[in-house]
Amino acid sequence: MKLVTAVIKPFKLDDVKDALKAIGVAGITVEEVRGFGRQGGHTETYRGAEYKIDFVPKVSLGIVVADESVDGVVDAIVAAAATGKIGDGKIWVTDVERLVRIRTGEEGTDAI
Amino acid sequence: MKLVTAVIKPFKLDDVKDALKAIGVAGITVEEVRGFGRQGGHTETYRGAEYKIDFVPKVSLGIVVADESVDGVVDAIVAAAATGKIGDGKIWVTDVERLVRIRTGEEGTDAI
Amino acid sequence: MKLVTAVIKPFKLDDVKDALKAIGVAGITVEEVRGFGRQGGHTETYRGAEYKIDFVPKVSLGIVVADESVDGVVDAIVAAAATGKIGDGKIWVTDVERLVRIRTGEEGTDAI
Amino acid sequence: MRNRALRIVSGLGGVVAILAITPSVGFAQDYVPTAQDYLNNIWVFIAGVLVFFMQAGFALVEAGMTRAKNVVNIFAKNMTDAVVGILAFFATGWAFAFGDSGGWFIGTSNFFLQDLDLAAIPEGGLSPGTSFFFQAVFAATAVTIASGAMAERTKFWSYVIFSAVMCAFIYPVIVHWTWGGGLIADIDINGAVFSDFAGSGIVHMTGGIAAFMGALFLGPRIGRYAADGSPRAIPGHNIPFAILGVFILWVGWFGFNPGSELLADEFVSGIAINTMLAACAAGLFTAITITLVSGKPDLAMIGNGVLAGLVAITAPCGAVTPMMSVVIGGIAGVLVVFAVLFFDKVKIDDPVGAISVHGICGFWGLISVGLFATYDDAFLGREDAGLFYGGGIDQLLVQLLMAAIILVWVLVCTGILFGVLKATIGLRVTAEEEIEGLDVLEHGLQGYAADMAHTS
Amino acid sequence: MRNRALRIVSGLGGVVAILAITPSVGFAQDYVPTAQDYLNNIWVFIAGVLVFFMQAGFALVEAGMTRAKNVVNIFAKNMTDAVVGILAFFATGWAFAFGDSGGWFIGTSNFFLQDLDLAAIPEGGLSPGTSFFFQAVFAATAVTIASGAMAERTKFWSYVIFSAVMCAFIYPVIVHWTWGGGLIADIDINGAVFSDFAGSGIVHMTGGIAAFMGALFLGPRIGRYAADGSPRAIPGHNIPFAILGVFILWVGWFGFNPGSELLADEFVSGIAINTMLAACAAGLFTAITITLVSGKPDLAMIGNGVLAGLVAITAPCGAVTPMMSVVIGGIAGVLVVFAVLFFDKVKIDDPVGAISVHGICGFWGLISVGLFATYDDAFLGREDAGLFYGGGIDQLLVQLLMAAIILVWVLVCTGILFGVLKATIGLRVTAEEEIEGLDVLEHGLQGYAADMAHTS
Amino acid sequence: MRNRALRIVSGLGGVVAILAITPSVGFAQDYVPTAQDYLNNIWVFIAGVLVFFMQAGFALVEAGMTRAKNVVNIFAKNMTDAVVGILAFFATGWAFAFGDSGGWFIGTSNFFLQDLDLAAIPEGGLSPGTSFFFQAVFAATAVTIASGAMAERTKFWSYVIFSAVMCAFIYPVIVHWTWGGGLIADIDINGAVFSDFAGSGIVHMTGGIAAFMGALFLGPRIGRYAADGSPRAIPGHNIPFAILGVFILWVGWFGFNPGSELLADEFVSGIAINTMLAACAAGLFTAITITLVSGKPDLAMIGNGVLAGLVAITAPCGAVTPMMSVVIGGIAGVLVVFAVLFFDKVKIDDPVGAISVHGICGFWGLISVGLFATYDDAFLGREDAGLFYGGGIDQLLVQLLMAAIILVWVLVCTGILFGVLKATIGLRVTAEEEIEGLDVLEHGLQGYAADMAHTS
Ligand SMILES: Nc1ncnc2c1ncn2[C@@H]1O[C@H](COP(=O)(O)OP(=O)(O)O)[C@@H](O)[C@H]1O
Ligand SMILES: Nc1ncnc2c1ncn2[C@@H]1O[C@H](COP(=O)(O)OP(=O)(O)O)[C@@H](O)[C@H]1O
Ligand SMILES: Nc1ncnc2c1ncn2[C@@H]1O[C@H](COP(=O)(O)OP(=O)(O)O)[C@@H](O)[C@H]1O
Repeated sequence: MKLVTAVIKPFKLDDVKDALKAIGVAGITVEEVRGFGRQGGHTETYRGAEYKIDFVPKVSLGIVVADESVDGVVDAIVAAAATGKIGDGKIWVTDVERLVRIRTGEEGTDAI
Repeated sequence: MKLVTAVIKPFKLDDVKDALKAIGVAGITVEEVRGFGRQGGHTETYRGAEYKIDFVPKVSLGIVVADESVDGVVDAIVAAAATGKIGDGKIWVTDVERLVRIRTGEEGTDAI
Repeated sequence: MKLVTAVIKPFKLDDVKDALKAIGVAGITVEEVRGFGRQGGHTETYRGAEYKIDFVPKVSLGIVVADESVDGVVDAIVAAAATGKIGDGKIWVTDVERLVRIRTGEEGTDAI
Repeated sequence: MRNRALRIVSGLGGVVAILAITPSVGFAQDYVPTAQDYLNNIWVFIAGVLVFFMQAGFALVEAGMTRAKNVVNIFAKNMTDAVVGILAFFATGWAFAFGDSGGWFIGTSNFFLQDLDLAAIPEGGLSPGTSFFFQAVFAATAVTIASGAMAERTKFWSYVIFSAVMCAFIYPVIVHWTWGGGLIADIDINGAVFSDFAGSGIVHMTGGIAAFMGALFLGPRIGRYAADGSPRAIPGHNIPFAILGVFILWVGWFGFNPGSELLADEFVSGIAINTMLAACAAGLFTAITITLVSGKPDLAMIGNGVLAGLVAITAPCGAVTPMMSVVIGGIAGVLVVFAVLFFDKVKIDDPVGAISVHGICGFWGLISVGLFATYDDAFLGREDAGLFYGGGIDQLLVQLLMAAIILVWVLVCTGILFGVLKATIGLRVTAEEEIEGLDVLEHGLQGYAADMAHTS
Repeated sequence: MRNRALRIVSGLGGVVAILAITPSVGFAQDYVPTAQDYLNNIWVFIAGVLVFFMQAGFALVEAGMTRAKNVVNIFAKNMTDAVVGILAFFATGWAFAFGDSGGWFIGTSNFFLQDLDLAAIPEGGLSPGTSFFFQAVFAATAVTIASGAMAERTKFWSYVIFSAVMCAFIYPVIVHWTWGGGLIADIDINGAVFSDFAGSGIVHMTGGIAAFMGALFLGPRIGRYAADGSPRAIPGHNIPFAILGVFILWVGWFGFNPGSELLADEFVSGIAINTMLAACAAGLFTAITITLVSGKPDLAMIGNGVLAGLVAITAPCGAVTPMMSVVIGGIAGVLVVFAVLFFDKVKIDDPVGAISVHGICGFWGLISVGLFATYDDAFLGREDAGLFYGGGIDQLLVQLLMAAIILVWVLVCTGILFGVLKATIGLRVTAEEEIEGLDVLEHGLQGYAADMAHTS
Repeated sequence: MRNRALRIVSGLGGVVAILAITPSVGFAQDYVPTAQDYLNNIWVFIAGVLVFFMQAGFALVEAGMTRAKNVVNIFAKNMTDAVVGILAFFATGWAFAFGDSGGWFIGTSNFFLQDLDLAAIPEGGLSPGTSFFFQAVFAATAVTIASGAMAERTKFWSYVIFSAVMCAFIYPVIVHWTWGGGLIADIDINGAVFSDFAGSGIVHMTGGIAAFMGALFLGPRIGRYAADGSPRAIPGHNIPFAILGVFILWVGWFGFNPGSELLADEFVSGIAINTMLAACAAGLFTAITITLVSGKPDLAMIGNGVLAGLVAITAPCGAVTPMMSVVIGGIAGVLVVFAVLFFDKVKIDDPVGAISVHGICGFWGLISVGLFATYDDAFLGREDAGLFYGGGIDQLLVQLLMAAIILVWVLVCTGILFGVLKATIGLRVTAEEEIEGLDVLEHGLQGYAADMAHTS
């Protein structure tokens, strides 16, 4: 199994979620994160003094899928999350050696 | 070493923490996350208009452990976090190639 | 490519970010997390009743880098984040099999 | 001159004794006010302070029912309503509303309070100073109503201009036509004359209509309607703020309605009781209605309900019985629910329900006078003017006519205003700005900055 | 009829002059009130508005000291106390409390304010309208006290019923027995008669006992006690809300106590000073006590302390010296800390300390009159009634007897009420609901919805 | 004795009738006050309540403009200012300020309000009770100003001591020199005498200077200045709190300034109008200035601006025209922006801008009297005292001299106080504590505890 991690723009979350549902993804774990990257931040002033808002709000999705589903999931995310504007985010895939469903103790792809 | 990631119900955090302490786990990194899965969400109405609360609050734990400790950690989490109700969560294990303790620069299992 | 995950003290974030920028890191994903470890927590009382603040605020950084850059990134983080006091945090490295830039669809190191 | 010696403590146990023999603010005057005169003025001033406090309530309700990424902009708009709105009312608003007028349309004297002896208390009445203070805070209320309906997508500086024009001209003209003795005050149908005791129509309906036009010209927020056109809720980010705001507005209303008696007399507490009961009945009936409609007692809607009751009772509070106040409030509590659902359906995106609460229930309050009036509120000039009290339909007709005139005036004026703004500097922020939130891009500020981002 | 011409501005520099010749709300009356009469009524009305403002304070204190997942439910409960509580007091509460009664038990006239001339101001007194307004907001206070002790686990609709019964019957009967001239007012021990100036016992102890019964019938929140039975703190989610609430309550108390003088006379400010000093002393002594007990100045406890001082001084504020107010407040500040610790130990889970603050310190305030009373607060009917002022123990006995009667009455009534609710629709939410939080499941709303979840 | 029978409802429709024949709080008195006397006292008392409410406003502004990790400590400091400050003013403050004094320096009678008949209302004046209440809340205001400048790094118990000394001695002496009839009140330059109607100098400049000294002795917060010495903003964690605080302070100011008339007369509303307009003008000009300086309408700065206008108009509000109030406020609105920038540059770290708002604009308000005074505010003792009204520079000189005296006194006193504290128990928390936040380490509490951490 693989863990697909996607960092996207917050307002795209619903679209991505729907796209993943559509291809049968059963579960997603989401976090609010802050991203630093090419998109850069703003330099603002607060009561006259400067400060940088270097980190822009992003949402990170973690999805554990069977090996064969990886490509489909990645493509679905790219399709749903891309705006073409800088800052759309990244997707990376890492290997998952073991997966357990706490409720049942099921392991492996059954646990997805 | 391995990274054990567990997504559990928030109110189980204390129990899981105590269970892990009990088997000698020295460190945990915790995040508040939102989970989408079989448990599903609620469809609610706000001022008359519908909206879905698709994501339910969960807590994610990240624990780096020596290879031999993985099974014990996984079992401890399952034992402590399971309620038998849908939505109990997942545990997955990924490989960690390198671990460093920032304070001392120690590497590997010494850094755990 | 590798994913370098660093858990550090919150007030060190700016320093670490600057250090990583300095060595050409183009992107970072940051989360606010809570850490449990040797640093321990406080036992406080609220309206006369005790409670433990077991988890101390930490910040977690996720950085995907090319294999050859890992050492430099790790060293930079250690140098910038270390205070020598207990609780400085950890860095761990995991393997990334695939990386995609959502905006362009670019893959691999081009996507970093 | 006033005796300074008496201002400075002579040392006798710290007793501060003062005699105010001659004016300090304003010029000399002839009539020597009585204790009752001073009481009238102090009371109405205190009522005005309660009304001013409503600014905080409006800000909290609006902020609580919208998203965190726009909270700074929302407080900025509400602060603007006070700061710019009151200055505008000072510059021309008061003059247009209460200045001398040759005819029915508009007043033309006392711009910037020129040629007014603020301290001159007439027998049994209020000094120009007291009147101005009370009227100015009312003006600030009228304009701030629209803010909620225009939330999360309006350009800040465009809103500033709207706020200024509203308090400088649009609202004052309506005041002149009514409390100022113009167009509407001249209507007389078989002796029936308009009655809008504290402004269900003059203040709230006016604000509600402006809110409607604002929401109409702006269009709905991104994401408010699904692809298939069905409304999608955008829940507020801080319900505690919203309900705290409702409580504060409720408190302020005890200045708004009882203070509009403009006297410290025996009717003040009765007016307050009617105000209190209407709000309670509305809250209860909204809770029941929304529970029947959507299955749960939605607190955000209940908050709207309480305000709906307060708005509705604002006109009849001096003319009806406590029991009828419960009826009027209860109906408003049901009305507001369906009004919110209706505007949702027709794609008028009103994040806080300002159109339903102030527009629809303001209208309801206005006509409720024609139905339930039994006492003379000093506008009606007669007892039992209401249809259900044998007063016939004359009063109802006057109230309807009044509502129609206000409707037309505000539609036309705000239509032109928003049209011009849209055509020139623009009314709505860019989609990108709306998605990212107005706070950082319009104000350079986050509402809730994380400690994280700025230590070391 | 009132002269409309004078209502409409004649244009003379915008001076609004009005003469109120005859009633508008309420019917005609004979006695023509003086300026002092009007002042008395306006003052007490304004005091009532300050008391109403306390509703916001109670909501904030409770919300701040509990968890985010229940914050909507908590504001809903407090809104209910105002909305339902006041309607209930209007329907039957006032009648039971102040209606004519054949005997000692209960009033039976003026339901729904029938047959009352709200505007009739008697010589040197308050109009029924002013009295009702002031008493109604007091009732809303009495009921809202229990809300805090029942937080985070009570079914919403069950709470609504409790709130209604409390304001419709349980509290009004106590008022009838005391301020209404019934059972307790008839007690006379060698000339010593009860004194509870603003309601340490009548309002706060009553609320505190109801709070105790609520917490008892509900049982502690899940997780409040460890397996070994030791109490575990569940820290509040928003201390700023809690302390803002304390400040607002403090402000409201300047209406609660001084307003209970029911006159605009020379004693009002002295009563206010006693109120202020007792609160300060209590806050300071709580800070010291909790620092000695747990090592740090726990602000949440200090907030309780300030309120404890306010509750304690509510009965004696008209009868004691400023110095003794400091003593009474200081003792309350110490008392509240140990009371909180005690109820924690005996497993009565009171999330906000309502039982300790209102129940225990309300009792303390009541008996403190028997110890420190030196002035005649117009209840005592004599100087130096306090034990420490040579008044003997008679006053103390009366106060104790009064406390006992209130205790029994409220224990019995709320016992039956909660028992019935528990046996029928149920009092407590399911464990699952309690764990997930009441907001989404009871109200379909999150207190703090994330922007994230609703863009696009 | 007061007639208890009348206290208890006789049952006649619940009319509560009371006759206050003899004192209850305080001893007997000769002069029988008139309705006007009672009105004066009730009004000033109510104004005092509004001033007390400002405590909540100060707490919110400070909390909103600082970081979440210190929010408990900030509310604790503000609660201390009320609790400890008022007790200190009760113990010695009032005595030093208004007690009998042989000479120019300090009062020495009526410690703990001894030997004062709080209820004795003199003809046309305030009772000692009313005066004390009003002065006590002023004292609490003066001390709380410094809290903001010392935020996020001050040891709690050291702050408690500062708060006590400020209200017990430093501030009261200035009051004695001015309103108390001492040193400054004796200044007379060709008939020109000091005028500080509501305390731009006596209260706000005093607080502002103490704030400056506090910030100076503490040094800037960690991270406030980059390695190269350039200032780095530390944005506040809750802008809604900050602006809600500004609204509450604004409301309170309607007690602060109009209440300082110390009478219910025809000038009250004029003073309120000046107060309102100055605040509006300041807010507008700050918005424009900061937009020109940094490109965007920074709401946090606009909040400072509104307060700057309120502070500035506090001295002249009784002596100038509405138009000049706009001018005075507008100038304050510009002034405050550059003052904030200046203190930033010179490394005086003032998290909320207290020095600029209260210190600088308090000074501006004081001298503005010398420029724009046209009416006699009962201090000036003459018309047209201002330079621009042909009054010559005498008034300006008196005001400058007064400012100099206050400056020296507060610099010296607070210098010694902070010096001693620093040398003994220490003034600043450890770097570790500052980085982790004061809440947990000083108070054992988190401002916003996560539900997460305490379920199960
Ligand atoms: N090397 C990286 N490691 C981890 N996260 C990254 C990395 N590069 C970018 N990100 C995340 O992706 C987001 C978008 O990246 P950015 O460079 O701004 O735009 P784009 O992906 O379109 O080039 C960033 O805000 C950050 O959260
Ligand atoms: N495939 C997945 N990838 C990542 N997280 C998942 C996945 N499936 C479930 N989760 C997480 O586990 C939580 C519980 O899963 P759910 O399917 O609701 O119940 P259960 O695990 O009992 O079947 C979800 O809320 C989500 O956070
Ligand atoms: N085994 C672990 N797995 C995951 N995170 C850990 C682990 N050990 C420590 N951490 C994280 O690192 C932080 C610091 O660790 P700690 O043991 O407190 O200090 P140090 O790293 O200096 O020994 C912890 O708060 C926790 O967030």
